[in-house]
Amino acid sequence: MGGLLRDRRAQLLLLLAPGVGYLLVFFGGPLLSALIGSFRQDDGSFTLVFYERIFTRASMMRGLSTSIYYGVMPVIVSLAASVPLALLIRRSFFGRKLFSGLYKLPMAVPGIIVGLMVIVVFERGGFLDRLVAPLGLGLPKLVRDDWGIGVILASVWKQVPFMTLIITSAFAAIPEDIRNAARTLGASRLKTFFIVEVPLAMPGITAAILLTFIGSMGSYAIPDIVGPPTARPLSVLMVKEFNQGRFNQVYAMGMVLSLFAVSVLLLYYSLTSRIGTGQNRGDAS
Amino acid sequence: MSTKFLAAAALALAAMAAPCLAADSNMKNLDFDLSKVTRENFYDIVVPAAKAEGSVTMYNFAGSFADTWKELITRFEAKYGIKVAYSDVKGDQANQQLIAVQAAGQDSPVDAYFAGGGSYPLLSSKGVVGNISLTSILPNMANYDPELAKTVFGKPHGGSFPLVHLNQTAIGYDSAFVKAEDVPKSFEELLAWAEKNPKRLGVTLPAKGGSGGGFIYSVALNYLSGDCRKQLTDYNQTLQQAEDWAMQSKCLDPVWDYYRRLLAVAELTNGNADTLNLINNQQLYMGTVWEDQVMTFLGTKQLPDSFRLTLLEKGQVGSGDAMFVPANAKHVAAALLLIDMAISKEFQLWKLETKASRSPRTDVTNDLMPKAVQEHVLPQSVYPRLSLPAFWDMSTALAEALDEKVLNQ
Amino acid sequence: MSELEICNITKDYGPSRALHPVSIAVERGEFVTILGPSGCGKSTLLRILTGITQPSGGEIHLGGKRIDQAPPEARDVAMVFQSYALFPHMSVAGNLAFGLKMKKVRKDERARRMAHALEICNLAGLVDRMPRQLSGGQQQRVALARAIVMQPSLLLFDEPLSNLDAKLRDTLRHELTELHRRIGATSLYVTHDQAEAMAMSDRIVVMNEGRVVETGTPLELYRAPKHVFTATFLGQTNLLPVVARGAEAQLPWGQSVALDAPATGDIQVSVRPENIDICADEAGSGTVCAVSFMGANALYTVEIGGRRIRVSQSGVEHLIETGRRVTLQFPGPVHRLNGTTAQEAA
Amino acid sequence: MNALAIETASMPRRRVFTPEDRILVTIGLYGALILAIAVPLALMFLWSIADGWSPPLIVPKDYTTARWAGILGDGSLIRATVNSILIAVVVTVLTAAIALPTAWAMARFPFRLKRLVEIFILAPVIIPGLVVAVGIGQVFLLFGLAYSVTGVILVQIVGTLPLMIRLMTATLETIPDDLIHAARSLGAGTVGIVLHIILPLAVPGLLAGGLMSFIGSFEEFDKSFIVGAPVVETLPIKLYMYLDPYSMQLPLASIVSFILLLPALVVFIVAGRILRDDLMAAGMGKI
Repeated sequence: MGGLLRDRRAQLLLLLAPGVGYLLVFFGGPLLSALIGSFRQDDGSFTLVFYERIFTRASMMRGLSTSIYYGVMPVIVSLAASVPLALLIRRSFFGRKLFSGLYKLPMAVPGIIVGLMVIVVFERGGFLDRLVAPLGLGLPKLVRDDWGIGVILASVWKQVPFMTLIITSAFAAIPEDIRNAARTLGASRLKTFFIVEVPLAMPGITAAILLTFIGSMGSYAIPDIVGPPTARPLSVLMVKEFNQGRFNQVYAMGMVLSLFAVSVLLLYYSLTSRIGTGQNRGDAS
Repeated sequence: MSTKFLAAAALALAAMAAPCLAADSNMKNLDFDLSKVTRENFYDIVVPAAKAEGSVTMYNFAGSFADTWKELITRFEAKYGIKVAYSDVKGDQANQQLIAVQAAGQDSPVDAYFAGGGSYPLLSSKGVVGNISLTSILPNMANYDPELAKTVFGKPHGGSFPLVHLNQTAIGYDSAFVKAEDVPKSFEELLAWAEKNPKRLGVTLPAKGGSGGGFIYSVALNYLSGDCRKQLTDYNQTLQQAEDWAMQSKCLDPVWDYYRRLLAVAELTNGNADTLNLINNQQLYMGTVWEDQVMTFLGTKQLPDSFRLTLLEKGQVGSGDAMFVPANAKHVAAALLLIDMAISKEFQLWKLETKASRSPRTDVTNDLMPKAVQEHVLPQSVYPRLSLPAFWDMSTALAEALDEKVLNQ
Repeated sequence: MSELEICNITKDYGPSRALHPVSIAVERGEFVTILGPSGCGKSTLLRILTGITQPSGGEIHLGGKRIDQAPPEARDVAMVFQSYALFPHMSVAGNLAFGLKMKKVRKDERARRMAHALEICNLAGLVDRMPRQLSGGQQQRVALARAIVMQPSLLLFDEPLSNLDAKLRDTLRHELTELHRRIGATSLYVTHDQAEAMAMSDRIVVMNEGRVVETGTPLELYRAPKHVFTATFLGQTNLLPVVARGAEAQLPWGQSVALDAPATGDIQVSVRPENIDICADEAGSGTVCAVSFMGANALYTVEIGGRRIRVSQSGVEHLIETGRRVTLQFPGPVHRLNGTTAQEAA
Repeated sequence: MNALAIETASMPRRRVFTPEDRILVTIGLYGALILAIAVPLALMFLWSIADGWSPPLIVPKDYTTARWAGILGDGSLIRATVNSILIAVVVTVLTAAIALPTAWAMARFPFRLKRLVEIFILAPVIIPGLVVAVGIGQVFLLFGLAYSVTGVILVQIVGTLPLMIRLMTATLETIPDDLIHAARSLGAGTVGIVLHIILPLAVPGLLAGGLMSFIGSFEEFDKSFIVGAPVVETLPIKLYMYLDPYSMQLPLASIVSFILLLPALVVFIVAGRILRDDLMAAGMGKI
């Protein structure tokens, strides 16, 4: 026993076992059965028909591109909001502690409630419309609009705190000395920011971008409630298929969505060539 | 004395007959002889068995029905002393749950399930519906609509899937904005009105709400004739067959043309409630609606008092929701008793008055409603004259084809 | 038998060998320093002694008991870490009490030992502070107190002063020596700082590339190192190839000097800068290339015979300017080195 | 206390501001916060008590508490809430217990394929929950775990585990090796080290991960429903019916949203003092 525990390989496996083992059984297993299911007819024979439907039907193809659109747009808008917010939060201001607790609230709000909020505020003839109506103004359509602006707004609302949190920390992790060094070497505050701080914070920022992208792309409730009825993302179509009991179709669509997310991840890894070892952390001795 | 004896006999019989009963029906947990039950001896056999079971689990798929069933349960528990374990569920997910349970060969977690009428084809094809001819053995179903007693939206169900609530899709409008003489009477007039009042007509996306699904099937019924109509109303088709036909048939071209013209001037909405909210916000003046949901929204002041309903000539589809005993339920007798009470005249009348929930009983009619309520429901001039039975599988197929042929082109 | 006996300890990391057989003996109460450049294996040896790292071969005996297979917690060894490794979630008292609690020392005994350790480490007023509320020097003393409160058979120090600034390092060095004298614990001290090693140790073990180069008192190692490595690592020196003829030898530029040990043929000698005298002399064969005035002495770099020789002159009143011609004189015999190879001589 | 010190330590020098600057930043940030979060919440609250709210009314004219009373008066709601809390507590504790050893391995052992294991741990976040839920639902039926509290707990952990492992990994990475070595040489065995050194130092991560797990479990719907409903009733299972997107009634949905959001609101107002931002970021924002 003692010898076994001394063996670092055995230790490693023993330590990994609870978490990874749990996920293997309760996540990997079901996932595998879903993968197999996506290739099976009801009678058990092999088929590609569920994938074929995804790539031949107009609504599905549009769903795929809509999913990507709903993944990309919120990232861009969130980024534009989060970076300035992160820079502001670094400053000292009154009630900073309270603020840093409160601004994270949206992270814990379920998507369906976010959708409800958008309707309550932006629905045509709703609160904002009534507010500006006496001024003779009309709001653009933000719920069910063809460009999915309402969806993007809602996703951004949900994602900005997450992104801000990560970007704030990414900037905070840069030693003050490096910033000062850049300034003494003649870089202006703006140049220091773009040439020194942004590249150093980049790993954190890209991670935030990727996770936000995956999160928005897979979200179901928000596009279902505030998105246009015509262009529905794959996630919404998937729930529709589930409701009709076509599990195998659900599996196939889930696989396509996951595959897309995972390949974006892998692309990121190959670009940063960090896959494989992970020797960068942990002390060997 | 005789009741007690009968009950004992029934239990003894059940104990002996259980294995063979399980073989010829899909109710393996029977503790009484179901095959011996008739309308006449129903209470004699079922009441003692139900009391022996002691409790019954009920699902309700419709959020708006929670208080309705609470009333039923209060009455039921008071009368029989049998505890009801009641749950509100999401219909689609509960259906999938029961399908999964059935596929795994386990006991049903629910004994009486109030489910969407449109879910019968799915549930029955997966063997979830218990093979019990409720409509021929429940005493309170003696006055049941004979058509509905055998079929549900064209599908024969052998009495196992009786509707206990009927509802009707309709065209709703705010009479403050739509003058009485402008109220459309046909699909053509509706289109004309929409073209004259762009973006003031709300059409629920068929995939996202029954008022839209009912509407697309109504449009198809309106425009198709001859062989095409025969195909459209052939209830023997499976969902897959209906989809294939809807995807390919030239018959439906007028429907697609109608939708193309309609959607150019109408607002496509994300659900039944979405349409009603927009009407309340005075963004829309007219839309596709459910009659009973309108009642609910009026009751909570989410619609203006000036809201009115109508049906278009050639008819719009009506639907209904059923209460059935799922296969391999554990408390069958109590479930039968509960369903029997749900369809009783007193309860159906109460439900009609408070919820505008129409009854499948032939002896519960519109004129029993209070005058104040009648203003907000479909007038007698159109209902039930223009009510057509829904065919939800076809409606689903049309909705999918609409997706491919109109919405995503 | 010595208190601590390290016999032929080796450590391999895969194919590479971090420690060649290493043997060191430390007497009871002795303060021994292991000195070497970073990467010489001294820290690995220390970790093997604590039991954090397992040796690949060899034996360790402490107080007559073999301990190399025992887990760290079962060894009677305490260590002062380079990073101090104070438990950040425990107060000073908590840090001190930790080991005693682990070893299940009785409560009254615990209090007595802690009071003693706090007193000798000058920590009396800081018992309730958390580590982050302490200065670097205070943290260092807590780390020390935490180790000595265990009253271990062997006290290990892993470069404990390297994180402090120069002045504090000096003070603490003295305190440490003083402390050692008072508690008299057998101590093994690891450092790469030769001044520290010489100032504190009873004996120094010089290590390089996973091997013990040589062992001796600071004085022996400084004055008469056997190896080039020791000569160069401890203080400054001039290494010169000479041709020996018995008690005398000829320097590369022809000058003759006395040898401290007779030899013949090509050998290498080590001459400390302070053992060379420098005289301004227009006819001298050397030229001053650089001068730096250090206060107590002046350091010259002299070019002579194509070599650069370093010379230290103490008690100077005026400096010889660069460019001036000088002669060098060797008042005492120069030190002959062992193990000279042609390569090292070059 | 600990968090406080580290937070200030991580931002040693801030640029010097004039008081006017501070006031502007304060007003700007809190203004944005009010517009983005408080106003929608306030509007939802108005909807929940409005008795009719149609144009051109900017705020409702009549109010009613009948709907609140109706929903809160449902006795089974209390039972569902108690269920939810109990399940959330068990899920949180189990998640932490399962995550700790694995996080330790991820934080402190170098090994080949570590990146791969990291992706696998992240996978439940990437793969659409519905796919997993349907798959698990069917597997649980075979094991007899369906419709049991055990089943619901097991399935919820799949959702809470990834974040907990990542947060714990980030926390454990910050514990210096020397502390462990020091503890060992002071006589602490494995149990002593875990109890006296690792667990106390992992508290910030456990707090962050625990709070997120608690909220995650308390609000989880899809997986719990497929595995547990209606035998096991949690608060979301009870309430999501009112949030059916296609027939959602704004007043009822608003009430339900508030009930569901309450724990999250409390946590995040308290969280400013407990949660360590750098940890949260390290745990969540690293791929």
